[in-house]
Amino acid sequence: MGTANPDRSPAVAPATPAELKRVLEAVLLSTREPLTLTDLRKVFADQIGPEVLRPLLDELRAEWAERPLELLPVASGWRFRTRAEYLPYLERLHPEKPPRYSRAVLETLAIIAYRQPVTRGDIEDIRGVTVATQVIRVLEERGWVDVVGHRDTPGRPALLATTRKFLDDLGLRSLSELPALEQINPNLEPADAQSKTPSC
Amino acid sequence: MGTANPDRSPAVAPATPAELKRVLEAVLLSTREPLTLTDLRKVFADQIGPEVLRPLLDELRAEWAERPLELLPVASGWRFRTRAEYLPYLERLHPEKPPRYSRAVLETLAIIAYRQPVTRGDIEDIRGVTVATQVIRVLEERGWVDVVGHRDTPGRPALLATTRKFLDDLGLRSLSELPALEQINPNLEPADAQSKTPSC
Amino acid sequence: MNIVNEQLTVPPSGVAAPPARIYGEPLAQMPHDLYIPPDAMAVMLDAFEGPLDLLLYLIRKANVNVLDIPMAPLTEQYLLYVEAMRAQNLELAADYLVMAAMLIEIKSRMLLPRPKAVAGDGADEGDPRAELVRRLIDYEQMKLAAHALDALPQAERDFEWVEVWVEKTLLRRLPAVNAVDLQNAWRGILQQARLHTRHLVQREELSVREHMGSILRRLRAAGGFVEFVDLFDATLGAAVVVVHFLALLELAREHLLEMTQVEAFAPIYLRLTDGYGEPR
Repeated sequence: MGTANPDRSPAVAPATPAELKRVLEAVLLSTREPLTLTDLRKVFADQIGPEVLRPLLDELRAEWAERPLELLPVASGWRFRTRAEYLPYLERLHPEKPPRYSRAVLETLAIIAYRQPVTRGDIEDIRGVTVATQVIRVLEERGWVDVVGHRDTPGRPALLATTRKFLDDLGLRSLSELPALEQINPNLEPADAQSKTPSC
Repeated sequence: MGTANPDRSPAVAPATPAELKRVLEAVLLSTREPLTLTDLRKVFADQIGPEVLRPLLDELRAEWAERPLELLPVASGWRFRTRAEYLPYLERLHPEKPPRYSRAVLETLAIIAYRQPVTRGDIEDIRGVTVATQVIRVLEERGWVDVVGHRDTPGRPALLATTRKFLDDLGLRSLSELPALEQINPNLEPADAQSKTPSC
Repeated sequence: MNIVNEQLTVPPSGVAAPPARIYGEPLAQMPHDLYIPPDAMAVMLDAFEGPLDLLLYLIRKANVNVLDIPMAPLTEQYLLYVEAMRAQNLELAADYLVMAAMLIEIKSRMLLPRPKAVAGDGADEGDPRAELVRRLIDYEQMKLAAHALDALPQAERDFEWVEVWVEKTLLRRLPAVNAVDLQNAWRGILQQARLHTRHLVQREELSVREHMGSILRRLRAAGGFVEFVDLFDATLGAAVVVVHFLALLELAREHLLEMTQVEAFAPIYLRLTDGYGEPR
């Protein structure tokens, strides 16, 4: 009894690429979560393949290039976001300050992001100070960090790693898109000053 | 803080109407609540008056006329809404349990389908209970049942039959594709008991 | 007490050390002098993320090569800071004291004659500062990475995810029905009414009933009056025509339509008995 409910499913999928694109646009603008290609195929009852959807997403992204939103592929899928330049206007509506993290939180996050999976002990070794429970909790509550296992050492400390939401919230598709680590020049001074400052 | 934190308080408002419109669009697309003209003035630090904003909102609305969202002035302000025609696609992402017809509606429909054309009196005879007007109306509004004539008896009761849409919606090419009822008859009672219980 | 600074700053030229390039953070406003008013120390404690951070600050400020740290002045300067901190906040000083002990140990090992490199092992692994240097570089890398992360556009802080209002009630959700539902409904009726055999309906009969409906609709659409031959479409095949004819007879039997013929071989006309037609 296949097409038993046409009122809710008028057509499995629109006929033309232009209409398909409009549906993609409507769906991507209207959902809370990023949508994967699998989700988007579901929108068309699995009748439209990724080889059709992928180029349409790219076209849609290009169509929005000059507009106030951007369509972004993040770790968990495709999603529209407001371009950063419009935030100041939005903030006038909601003047509460966005969360700013302390250096302790940011450094802990960086260590987890770049060295994951790490234990709290690892983080303390690198930072040279005790890591307050509160610092980890802030990151866990934001949904950016979670426990992915336990190291098989005495005490079985929890191994921390970043989540998909962390990537999503920073607009990244994968960890490989994190900013490259600075290669620390052991010679700390500016190049021109170097000759003048022999070591003692 | 480089690219990430663009200047938090840029110009109070953009200089051109086109840019003003883009800001309105960004703000209206990014907020969950309807925005009043007062809200929208706040976006521009109260430097742009309603006599400028109103026409821009109308222009914005016109720009979206052919697109999958519509900009609506609702009681509490302006807001974008996904057009109804895209809801079936969205629904495929998060399917909800479809509602069910009551037993009265289903039995009435079954009688009309199998015994058509029938009058309401016929249906009441078969079901043994009065058929509420509401029940017939539900089926008529769905476009599944209509009046095909009147029986030439006192009161000239309407004769009901199923429609083409009924067949389409159930995925049937003709009524003869409905399950034949003699197939279910043996199920009503154990086969061995059948001979002992002639019809009443 | 500039002497301390000058001991570390190389060369001790009297030229003010370049402002510490501590990533434009509050550290830039750090007093250049080590004699810090006690209340300013509390601010400093917040400014440093730990002993490694403090060491990096001192090294940066002195503008020396991290691979060749002058241990004596560094340790001395570090201890001055720690002493000041200790007066203010014993608890926090614990991490710093561990580092102080490490610095003193390195310094004393530096005073000992360096063991000759073992044959076949030319590496300078004997440098007691190696481990400290590794940690400083590791930490600084993560400190910079933290900055880079913070510079990325961040959801809620730098942009909003878009989620347009969806009014679900715009979609009229109609119940789904399929043929099996109807069959079950019929079964229910039968069970209730015990109409076991009287209401047997067969496929052939259903076909007739379908045609009955379509003939009635046809008549109504035609204003209640149609010529007999117009009702039949021979191209549909004999079986359909026969069913159609049976439907016609059944309708006549149920007095739903009348067939009239003025005389033999004259056209036969069908008329709805209820007199309703469209248009009326």
